[in-house]
Amino acid sequence: MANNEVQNQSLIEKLQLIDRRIIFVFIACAVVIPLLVGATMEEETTPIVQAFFDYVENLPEDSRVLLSFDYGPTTAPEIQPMADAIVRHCAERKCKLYMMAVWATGHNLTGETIVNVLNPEFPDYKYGEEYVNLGYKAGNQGLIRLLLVDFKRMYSTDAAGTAIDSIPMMENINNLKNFDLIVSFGGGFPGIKEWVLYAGDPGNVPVGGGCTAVSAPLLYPYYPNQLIGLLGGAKGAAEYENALITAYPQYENKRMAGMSLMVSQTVSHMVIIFFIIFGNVLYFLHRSKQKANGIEGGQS
Amino acid sequence: MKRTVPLAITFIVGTVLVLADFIPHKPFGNLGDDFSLYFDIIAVFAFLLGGGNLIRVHLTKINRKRPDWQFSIVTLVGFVVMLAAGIFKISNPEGIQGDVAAIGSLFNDLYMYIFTPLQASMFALLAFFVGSASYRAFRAKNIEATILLIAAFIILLGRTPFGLWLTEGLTGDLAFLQIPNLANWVMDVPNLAGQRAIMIGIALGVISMSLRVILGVERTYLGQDSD
Amino acid sequence: MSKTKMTAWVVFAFVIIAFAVSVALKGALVTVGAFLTLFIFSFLYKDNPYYKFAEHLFVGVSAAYWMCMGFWGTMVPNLFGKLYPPMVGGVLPALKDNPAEPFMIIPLILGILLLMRLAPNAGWISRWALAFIVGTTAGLNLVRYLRSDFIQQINNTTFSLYISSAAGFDFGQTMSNIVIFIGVLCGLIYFFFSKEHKGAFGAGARVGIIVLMVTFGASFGYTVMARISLLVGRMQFLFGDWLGMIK
Amino acid sequence: MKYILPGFLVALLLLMALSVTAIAQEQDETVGEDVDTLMQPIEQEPPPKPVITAGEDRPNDNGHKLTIYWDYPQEATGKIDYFEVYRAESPDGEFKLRGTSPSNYFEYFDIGDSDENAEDYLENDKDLYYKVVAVVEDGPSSESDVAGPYHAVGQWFHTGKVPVMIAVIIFAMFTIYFIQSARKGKDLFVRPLAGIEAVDEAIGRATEMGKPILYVLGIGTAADIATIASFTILGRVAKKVAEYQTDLIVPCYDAIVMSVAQDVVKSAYLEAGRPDQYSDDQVFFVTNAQFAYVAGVNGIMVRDLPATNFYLGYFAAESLILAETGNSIGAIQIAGTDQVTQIPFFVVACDYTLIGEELYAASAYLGRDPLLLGSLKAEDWGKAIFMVLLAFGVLAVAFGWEGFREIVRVNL
Repeated sequence: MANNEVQNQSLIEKLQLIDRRIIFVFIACAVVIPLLVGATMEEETTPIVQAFFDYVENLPEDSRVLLSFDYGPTTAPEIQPMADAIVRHCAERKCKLYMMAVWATGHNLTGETIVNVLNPEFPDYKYGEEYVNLGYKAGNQGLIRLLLVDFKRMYSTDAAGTAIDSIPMMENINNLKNFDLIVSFGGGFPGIKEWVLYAGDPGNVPVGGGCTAVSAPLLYPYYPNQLIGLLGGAKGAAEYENALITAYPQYENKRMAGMSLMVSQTVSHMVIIFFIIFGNVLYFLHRSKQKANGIEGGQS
Repeated sequence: MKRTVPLAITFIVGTVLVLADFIPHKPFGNLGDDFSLYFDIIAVFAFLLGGGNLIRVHLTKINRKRPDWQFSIVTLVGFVVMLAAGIFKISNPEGIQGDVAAIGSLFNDLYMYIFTPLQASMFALLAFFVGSASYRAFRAKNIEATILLIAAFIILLGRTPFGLWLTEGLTGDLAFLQIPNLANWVMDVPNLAGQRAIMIGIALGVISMSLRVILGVERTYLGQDSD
Repeated sequence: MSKTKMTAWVVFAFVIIAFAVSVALKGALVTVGAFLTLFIFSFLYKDNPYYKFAEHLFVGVSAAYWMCMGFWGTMVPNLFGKLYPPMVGGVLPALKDNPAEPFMIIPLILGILLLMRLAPNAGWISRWALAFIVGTTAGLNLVRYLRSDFIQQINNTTFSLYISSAAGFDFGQTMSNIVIFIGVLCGLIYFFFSKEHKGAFGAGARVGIIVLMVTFGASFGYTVMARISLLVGRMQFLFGDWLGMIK
Repeated sequence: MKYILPGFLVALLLLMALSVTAIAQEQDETVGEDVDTLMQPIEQEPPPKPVITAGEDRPNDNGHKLTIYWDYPQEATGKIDYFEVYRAESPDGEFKLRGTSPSNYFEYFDIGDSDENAEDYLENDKDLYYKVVAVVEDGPSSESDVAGPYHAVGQWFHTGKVPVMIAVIIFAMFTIYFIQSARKGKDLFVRPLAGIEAVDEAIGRATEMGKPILYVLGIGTAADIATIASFTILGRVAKKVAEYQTDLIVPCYDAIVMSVAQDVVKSAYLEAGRPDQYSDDQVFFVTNAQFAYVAGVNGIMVRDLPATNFYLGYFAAESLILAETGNSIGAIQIAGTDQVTQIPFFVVACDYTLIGEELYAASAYLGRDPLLLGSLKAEDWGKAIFMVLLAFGVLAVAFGWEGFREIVRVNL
């Protein structure tokens, strides 16, 4: 566009051609500022999350909980907060934690939860006695089906290569039916749906899940008959964290990832909504001005 | 010969696989899986073509001192180092018998500390682009664009506390007009209908395209008898 | 030296110093990740040498990554390991005693045919491999799509338009089902190629376009959230893991 | 004549099976008696015995799988922990544990491996005997009688796929019929598609501006139907480009796609009478990692500043990154994909979008090849059939005939 043309433009026209980098700056701020300020947003716990929380809350001591990390780095920002919150809660209830993954990428993320949450916050938790990391095994839903029949045939060692029979907490685990609760994180394939269809339903084991907001609608139909509860996206994580804080006030001052992610998301949505409104207002001002000038149908 | 044999291969392979889908008995039942495995293997041979082409493109660039030729050196160095690390399993804790991406190997380190941040950052650019695209495109220019705008707006608003706050007054029989409820309805009903119509159209397109390929009507992918 | 060139050198010096300081304070690994992230993000401002560097590095590393994964993940266990297991005994001892599968000669031959295109006068023979791939795809997809996307969708959309529950006639659900039914029909009318969009048919197509537009708008709006969380993840890395400003 | 020998063999097999069963039952009874007499008085009552009622081959597969059913008194399920299922190759052979089933679940699906060399191989048409044990973990368990022989059989026709079979036949007939009638010169109307009409204009614009044209085939492999459709469109675009003498850039994600694209472009230049203008440098491989590919293509866009971008083929999350970058350089953008999740991004950020099926139709449109246009007509008939079936189905359900849904169900 030639220079004199730009000069002849009215303010409205100039604003309409707003440099997209300005929008980028706004979005970056919408994400970063809440993170830096540490703002959190309380989410009232909805029944589908509360049901999950109550189930864990009522688990007796030494209950066996299987946690499957079925997601990758790209969805980790959304799902890791859920894993952290549920691991915290289970550890408060003194449950035994069995961690595994049916996604290859889940293995590293299991490590993150162990290093960031379990080890620093629950130093009494001993590896092999209260928690174990079994690692990833290939086979998708076929793996789940086999685990329902025979757990140790697929997992002959843990992730570090220790023989499974030398791990004390694995002693009474023969198949998935020995668990009191199965939790799958991740709504992709394989994920919560496969855990419900191939373990929860045939084995009659309670299954709970946490998934991205995008895949949550596909899983809602399984609640409450086949899923004890479901956390969907940052909102689900924030709701669970809220329930956790209500029940365990010692977490009140702890930074909760889900609640802060929720702020970033909400503010970004507001920014985008603002720009959509702004753009349309300018567009209509521009059009009515053109009409006044007798130019019809001009669009920039 | 140059053209007939490939067309015959396509026809035979395609027809056999269609029939095999209805025959569970050996060896037909597994034919689809077997052929897919063959395809995976052929694809690895193709990596050689790709790698060779990559080296050729960037060497030419360096040789002819094309613009930005210096950066082609970066590509080649990255390629060669990563390739060597992977093929020879350099510093793999379990030696040559270990998993190629075993934790602690140079290959995995390069993956974790170079590949992953680059990939995640490229992916994260999307957050900015959804913003700029919606600013530009969601304008009430005509009926179609207005509907697009309204649908997107309802969904976006339904995701914020703002949506509920604006329409909290609507209770009782009008509760379905609360924006979060409306957003769910839009997702579950008209959105579903549209997706389904597109899916069926695509299915028919794929079916027709596959038939054209098997029957040899669609043959551009085989090129001409030029050489 | 021109002014722009000066600025470029100043920026370059600044980046190098910042990099060195960061390596000293935070360690090399997190620094590399952080700088590569910033280089990619700098593309949002405009194209620049730092983005070019990250881009070219990414291309080289990723191409080699998939070659290695293909070699060790597919070629060795699935081709050599099946064709002649003792050959891979040195790297995959578990496979050594498996019986050979002579049929695996087929992909080997096709793979070699594919590579023939590098030969000056036998390039045409690589089309045989291609014909095999395309034929396989066509055969598999033909039945698969008919089954899961065509017949199954008839099943999914065949529901009652009139819904009554324990409380009597369910107006909301009935409306929703009618909207889905009409939406699917009109959406399909829009996709008719060989009939002019005129009259009643044209009206149907118009409704179809509207349904499609709602779908596109809704899907777009819905995805925004997931994209934002990706960015949050990156920012947490930059400001938390690297700069230590979070917490 | 030819049935005599197999018939004889089957009869013989049947006879053998019957006699073996008879002997087995006899033996079993005697063994059972022995056990009963030997049984010592115990502190805890054993649970009731399960009774195996059937062992059926699973239909519509290649064999190697059996389902075992048994009866068990409902009221006793609370007393036991689970069932164990054992299998042997003869009634008095070695019984091996196959797996377990929950206490309220009276069937077991025995999945053997179909690979002869696998440890878990379950041979077809072989006599297999089963027994089920009701297990009480801290007490005596009770064992069913041995049942069998049961056989796993491979089938030659998948009965659950009959609707699919019929549909395949109908479609093939339609397609062949319309291609034939097109071949006879029958004129076929096709409605205009904005995205297609814009192709010529977009190429012309690039020529006027003296800028190149970028053609992105997406991140599919040569085995994706969308990529195959895109090849055909690439052929037409390349021919026009060659005629107009504009530059064409085709960065590729997959090496096989690259080699096909090279062939296609080369042929198109030849057809346009300008084979000398083609060089392999135009169609090149970038990398086969999704986001690295996008990074590379973005770089090409901002440095070579194409006037027209085509994005046709299979796309995933990168669609919006490409389309927004293309928009920022002011290029005309024509996109098309069969990925339902990505269509909205193209619709929002590109000038023209071919929605799903339109991408496949585009190859027929651009070439105006009567054979290809004929197949479009067949697609429309497919849609019409779908709509009729849908209307019929809704009516059927309204009048309470649920059977219709069963007809259009695929049982896998």
